[in-house]
Amino acid sequence: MTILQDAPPAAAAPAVRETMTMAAALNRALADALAEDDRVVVFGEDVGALGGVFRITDGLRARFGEERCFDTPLAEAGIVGTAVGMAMNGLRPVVEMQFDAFAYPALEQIVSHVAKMGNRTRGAMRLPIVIRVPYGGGIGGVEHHCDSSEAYYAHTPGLTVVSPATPQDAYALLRAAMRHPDPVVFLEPKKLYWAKGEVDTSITAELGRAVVVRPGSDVTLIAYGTSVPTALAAAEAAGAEGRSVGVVDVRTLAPFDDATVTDAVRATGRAVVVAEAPGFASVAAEIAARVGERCFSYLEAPVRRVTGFDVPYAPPKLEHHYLPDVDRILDAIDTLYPDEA
Amino acid sequence: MTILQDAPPAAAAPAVRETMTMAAALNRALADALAEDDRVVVFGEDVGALGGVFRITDGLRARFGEERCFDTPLAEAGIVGTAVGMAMNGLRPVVEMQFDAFAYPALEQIVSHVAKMGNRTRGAMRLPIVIRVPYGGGIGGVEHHCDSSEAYYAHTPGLTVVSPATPQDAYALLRAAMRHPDPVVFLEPKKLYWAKGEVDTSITAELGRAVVVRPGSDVTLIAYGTSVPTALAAAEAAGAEGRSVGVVDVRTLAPFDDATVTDAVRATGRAVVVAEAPGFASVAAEIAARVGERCFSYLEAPVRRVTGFDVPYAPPKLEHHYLPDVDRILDAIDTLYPDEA
Amino acid sequence: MPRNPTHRPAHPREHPLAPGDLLPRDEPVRLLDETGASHADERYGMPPKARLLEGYRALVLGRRLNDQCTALVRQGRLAVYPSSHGQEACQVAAAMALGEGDWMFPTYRDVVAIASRGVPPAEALVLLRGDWHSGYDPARYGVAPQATPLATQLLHAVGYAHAAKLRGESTVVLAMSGDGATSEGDFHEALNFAAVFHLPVVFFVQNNGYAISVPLARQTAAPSLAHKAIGYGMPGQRVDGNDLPALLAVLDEAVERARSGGGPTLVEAHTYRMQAHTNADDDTRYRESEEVQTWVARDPLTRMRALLTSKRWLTQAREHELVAEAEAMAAGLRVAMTDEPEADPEELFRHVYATRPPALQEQWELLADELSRSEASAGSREETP
Amino acid sequence: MPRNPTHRPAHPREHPLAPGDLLPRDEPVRLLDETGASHADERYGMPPKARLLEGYRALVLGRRLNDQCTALVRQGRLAVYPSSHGQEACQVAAAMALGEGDWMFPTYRDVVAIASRGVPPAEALVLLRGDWHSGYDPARYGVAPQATPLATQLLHAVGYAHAAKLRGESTVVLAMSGDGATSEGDFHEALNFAAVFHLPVVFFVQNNGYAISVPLARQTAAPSLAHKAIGYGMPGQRVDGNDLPALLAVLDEAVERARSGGGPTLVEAHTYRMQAHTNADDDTRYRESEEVQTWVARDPLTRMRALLTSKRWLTQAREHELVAEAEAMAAGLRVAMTDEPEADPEELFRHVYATRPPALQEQWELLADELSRSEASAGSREETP
Ligand SMILES: Cc1ncc(C[n+]2csc(CCOP(=O)(O)OP(=O)(O)O)c2C)c(N)n1
Ligand SMILES: Cc1ncc(C[n+]2csc(CCOP(=O)(O)OP(=O)(O)O)c2C)c(N)n1
Ligand SMILES: [Mg+2]
Ligand SMILES: [Mg+2]
Repeated sequence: MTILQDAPPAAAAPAVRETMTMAAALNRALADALAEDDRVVVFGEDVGALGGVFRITDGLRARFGEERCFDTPLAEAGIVGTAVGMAMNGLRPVVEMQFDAFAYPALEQIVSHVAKMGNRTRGAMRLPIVIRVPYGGGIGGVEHHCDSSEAYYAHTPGLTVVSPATPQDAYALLRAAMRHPDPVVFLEPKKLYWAKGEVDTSITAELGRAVVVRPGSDVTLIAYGTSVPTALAAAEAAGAEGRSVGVVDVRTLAPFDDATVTDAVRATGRAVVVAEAPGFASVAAEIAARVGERCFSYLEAPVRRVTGFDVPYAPPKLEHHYLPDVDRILDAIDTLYPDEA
Repeated sequence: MTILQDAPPAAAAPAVRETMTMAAALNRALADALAEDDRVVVFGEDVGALGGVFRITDGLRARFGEERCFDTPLAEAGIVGTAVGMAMNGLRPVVEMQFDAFAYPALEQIVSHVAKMGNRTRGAMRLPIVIRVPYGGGIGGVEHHCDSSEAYYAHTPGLTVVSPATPQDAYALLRAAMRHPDPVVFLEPKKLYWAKGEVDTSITAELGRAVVVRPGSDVTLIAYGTSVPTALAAAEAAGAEGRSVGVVDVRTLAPFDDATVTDAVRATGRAVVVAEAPGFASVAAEIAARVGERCFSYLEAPVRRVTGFDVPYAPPKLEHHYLPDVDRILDAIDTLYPDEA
Repeated sequence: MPRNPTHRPAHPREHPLAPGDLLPRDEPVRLLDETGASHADERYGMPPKARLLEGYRALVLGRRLNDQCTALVRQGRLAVYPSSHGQEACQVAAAMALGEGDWMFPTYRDVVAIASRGVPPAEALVLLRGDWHSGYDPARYGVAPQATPLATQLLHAVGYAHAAKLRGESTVVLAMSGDGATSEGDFHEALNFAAVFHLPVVFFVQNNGYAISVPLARQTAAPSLAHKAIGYGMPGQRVDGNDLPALLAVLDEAVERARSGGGPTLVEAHTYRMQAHTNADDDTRYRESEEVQTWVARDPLTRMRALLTSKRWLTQAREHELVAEAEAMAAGLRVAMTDEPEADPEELFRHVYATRPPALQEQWELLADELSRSEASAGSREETP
Repeated sequence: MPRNPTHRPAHPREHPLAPGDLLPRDEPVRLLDETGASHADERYGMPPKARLLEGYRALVLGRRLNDQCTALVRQGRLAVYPSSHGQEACQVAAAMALGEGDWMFPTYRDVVAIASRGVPPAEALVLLRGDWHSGYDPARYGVAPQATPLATQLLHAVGYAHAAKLRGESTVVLAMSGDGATSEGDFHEALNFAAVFHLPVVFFVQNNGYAISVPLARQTAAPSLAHKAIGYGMPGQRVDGNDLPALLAVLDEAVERARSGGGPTLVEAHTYRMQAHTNADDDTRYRESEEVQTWVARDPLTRMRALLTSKRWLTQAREHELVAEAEAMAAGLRVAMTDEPEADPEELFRHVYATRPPALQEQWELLADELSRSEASAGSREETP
């Protein structure tokens, strides 16, 4: 039986630099953390022999053993609730929720304990838990397999909510989440699992920082997760039409990085927030409200939102109508120039 | 055993008009609905002999019998989940969650079924369920007894989310909710339970409608629930300082009544949204975003929000620092006039 | 589906059974051995010939439906299919145990049970085809929409039964789940509510040994899942889930108990999922093919055929008739699945609320406008990268 | 609280007990009858004299603490108090059953258990006083923060034990709950995880007959709550919850089983809540005072005093000493509660995250500015209505 210690050993996993899918980047982040820090344990439904339904935990049980990576009974509140207790006893649990909608049974544990234990105990018991949630649509999944559930978490004080948009960020942000002293809800955009990109495992990322992934002087698109590549494609298309459109990848949804976003929007005076979740009382609403408040005198046009509709997620045959796409973003950009209509 | 029928009998409860607390108004609404429509059943924790910890169901079991008003085992997912099945079988369940934070175990049932069954079955099975949730703070309650949880519900498509601010609205909106063909999350501001007002039970209300509760030509305050009296007090105080401040009571948080709110803000060009919940990705954020988008060219100043801080709800001794109050609203109004600073 | 008449006994027996009556047997109830020879039981009698023949027909159709669906997935005509191949006896027994006004609350894996209850296969497959979230009118067939979030439907089943009891109807509700789902909190709450309110519910757990990749030993350390029943104060029983006569006998008894006011029962059927969890799953990652092979010998169809043939109740001619009927059903389904209904985007907005709110109407108009523009300028923007 | 040394047996017994060993007895275990006379038991022996005397002292202190807290609520010095008056034997036994490196996961009602484990009463009352959400350092005492959302803490307890097992520590975890909490899904999931992973947890249910106003018959139709254990594959036992020797004997056995690698146990103690749910509750609405009276005769203190006196282990002098000690504790608590610590508003922002994020710092600055302005212009705006 592995004896888990209080402090990580010094030996770091050797750095690599190669092209891989986001799924592979996440898998490597988990493996590297398991190798470097024996307080890390990975568990959930089907994460063991199967390696997870998305194979994000592939090979971890074989490599690190049943004590470090294991299947649990089928109960999400149980998974998160026991992670709380493990973290209280010095471990760093990383748990997988199989799909977005299947994390809802754990919501009480997340809102009433995961988010609050550090505050409740005045810092005496912080909970370094990572809750991985594959989220979002665009994969032809049936009902309950495509929810964009970030608003439930982002609205809850005490949680840090992260979503990567590239394999590099997937690796670096997941590593940062696993080193974080506080609980992180780590939202993995399912649609991007198989998208490839270069990953340098020596690059680190800081939670709480947005990045400008494309500069632009006319309009700022603000996006995260799956919407980042869509926003980039729209920016490219708008560029072809003669508009300089920048893109900010929010990366950490909460707590929010105002500085980066505000600077970008003040420079352009026009902004569109793009996200898949239903727009009502969403993270996109928050961004629009903050930008509206902080950039008021710089704005040439109202902050627009391109989000999912306020309806339950669409069945596979209709999801292309539901999801924000390039055209819808371009239409929104057009509305920022009413005089040109 | 009462045989519950498919259609309500014609006999309506006799109308009364008298001064009562919001708690009494809610109690009367439940009693009148139970009397008029034998498909209505009321259940939850301690709603029977005890009449609920806030006495909202006081006397109902004695008057309508154990079949119409009963205690359940202590399990919130169970309460909401069985309400789903009862509604599928023709009843109109009204369930009580004992406190805001104790509704979280039911969130999966609410999000994945209550909100979606009508849509899932293309209207073949709508669910006329009312989920009553005492919510909010200001009553000196310890942890988990004071959450303003409306954002979780309002963000969920398919739910109708209502909160009254007066005994009259409490009566009329709860009656409307119980007649509604779709599920309603009915949020009862605990702090206002013992506030009194005149109730005319013959007055009906429509879900989905905000009301201007105080006209004003300089600034529009937008509020709901407990924040409505606070906003009214602030408007009064601002009036004393020479500003004409109007107040809109949103009443139905989702789906949102844009017409009333937009008209009011366009007329004043200045708006402050007031709500107790943490502001991030909240209903207040949504209102600020919508108003910013719809009233852009009318706005003289950014839409401000006066909300709870993005921290877990305060312990009793600190809640007065947490809660939006008259001063904070007046400060926010002042920021709308930067030139006068 | 018409409501059941009001004929529940006015004063149901509310006395709890003695603890001894609540525990399951040490071994699952069996009426057929593995060769299909009948196996006498002290308590449960062999169902009558007509019922067995009806059951066999349903098995043949059910197996054909499973196999046809698996083929449809391969051809891309279904988005996903969680096959009940090997579990057809459970599926058929679930449908046969219920009367006309009764209700079934199925899961994603219970398409054969739904079809056996009379829902046209094409309607039963709407969810898995991706056209909509559910494809049949629940009230017409007494079948709730297939539930995906595990164990949640058990509470709906209990609530349905509670309403039936309050209304004085004699409806019995069959609440279906898998072995994995028994670990969820909703399973516990559902059994508890049913027992406390003494409701006409039969909980039917198809224990097929796995929850996706996770074997039963990771779901429970209990002697059996049926041993959970006593913790709620209801009887629990185990039954061979590949033995249709035993399933019918055990479920019939439980349904009769429920109908006569005797309260809920937990029935655990021991069966096996012969194929991967769904077509998207790779079961070689977590189980040996030898294990799967041992269950081939226990195939529910083979065992029933052996029984009926040995009793000379099933003739060669009848067998041919059934195969032909199954082929016709499969052919009909193939045709139905070829026909691609036009997906109407307005459907997204039509059923969210009984009355469409203005804010939602605005959103639909936005989309409608987009669609009409993209139709008008077909291809212009599509070409931008 | 130092970590337990690594002395758990390397190969814990992972074999499930036989079903017969998992069922509780028909009657709760008793070592004292209602008069306090000792009652022989075939399996559980009377704890030794020193342990009984230690227990009696804790009972006297616990009762005094309950009564002092009730008085403090009346004086407005506590926001709310859920008294365990009448349940002190359970409270004391919970603390005594645990060793130094062990952990207790208590609820809102378990202040006496927490204090018995060594947490200073004033620290244990921070939550109920309204100063903060919890007032002691959990790791220092091996006591988790008191849980309010029912049954949620049982999962934390199980997770704590799971980590202890993975770390090879010999820690035992006591997971406390009431009867009402057994209906929650989290109760089910906690017992199941503990049994599947064979963890060193003792689930200790104080069945006091009510969940606020709801009697046990509305929580379960089971023969007893301890009958739930077999459904998870762990032993269940019932014990007289007003009989301290029996509680110690049963809990000691369960703790020993857990510590030696024998896995979890469910212990149900039959007790009674002598006062209202909290001071805010009116118990005359849902129970008869005669019922309460029948439990006066079973008072856990009286019974222990009778036993110890009859054995001549408790002298008049020792009794006076204990009363004096209890009074001193109560007086100290009264003093501690008179002292009103200045509530610092910045505390709201200090502990939400390990590092305060800029957006939160902005919010604090807003509040700080408000406070400094309102101090400066003290009273100016306060006077507006
Ligand atoms: C609440 C919830 N968590 C997770 C899932 C994902 N999931 C779908 S099927 C399945 C396994 C279910 O196993 P079991 O209950 O034994 O049924 P079977 O598939 O074997 O019929 C899982 C984990 C889900 N549908 N719902
Ligand atoms: C999840 C949840 N639901 C509801 C409540 C409100 N509540 C507080 S105590 C209580 C009764 C608990 O009864 P029991 O478990 O028997 O414990 P006791 O109070 O009798 O010690 C209820 C319903 C809560 N705290 N948590
Ligand atoms: Mg299974
Ligand atoms: Mg109790």
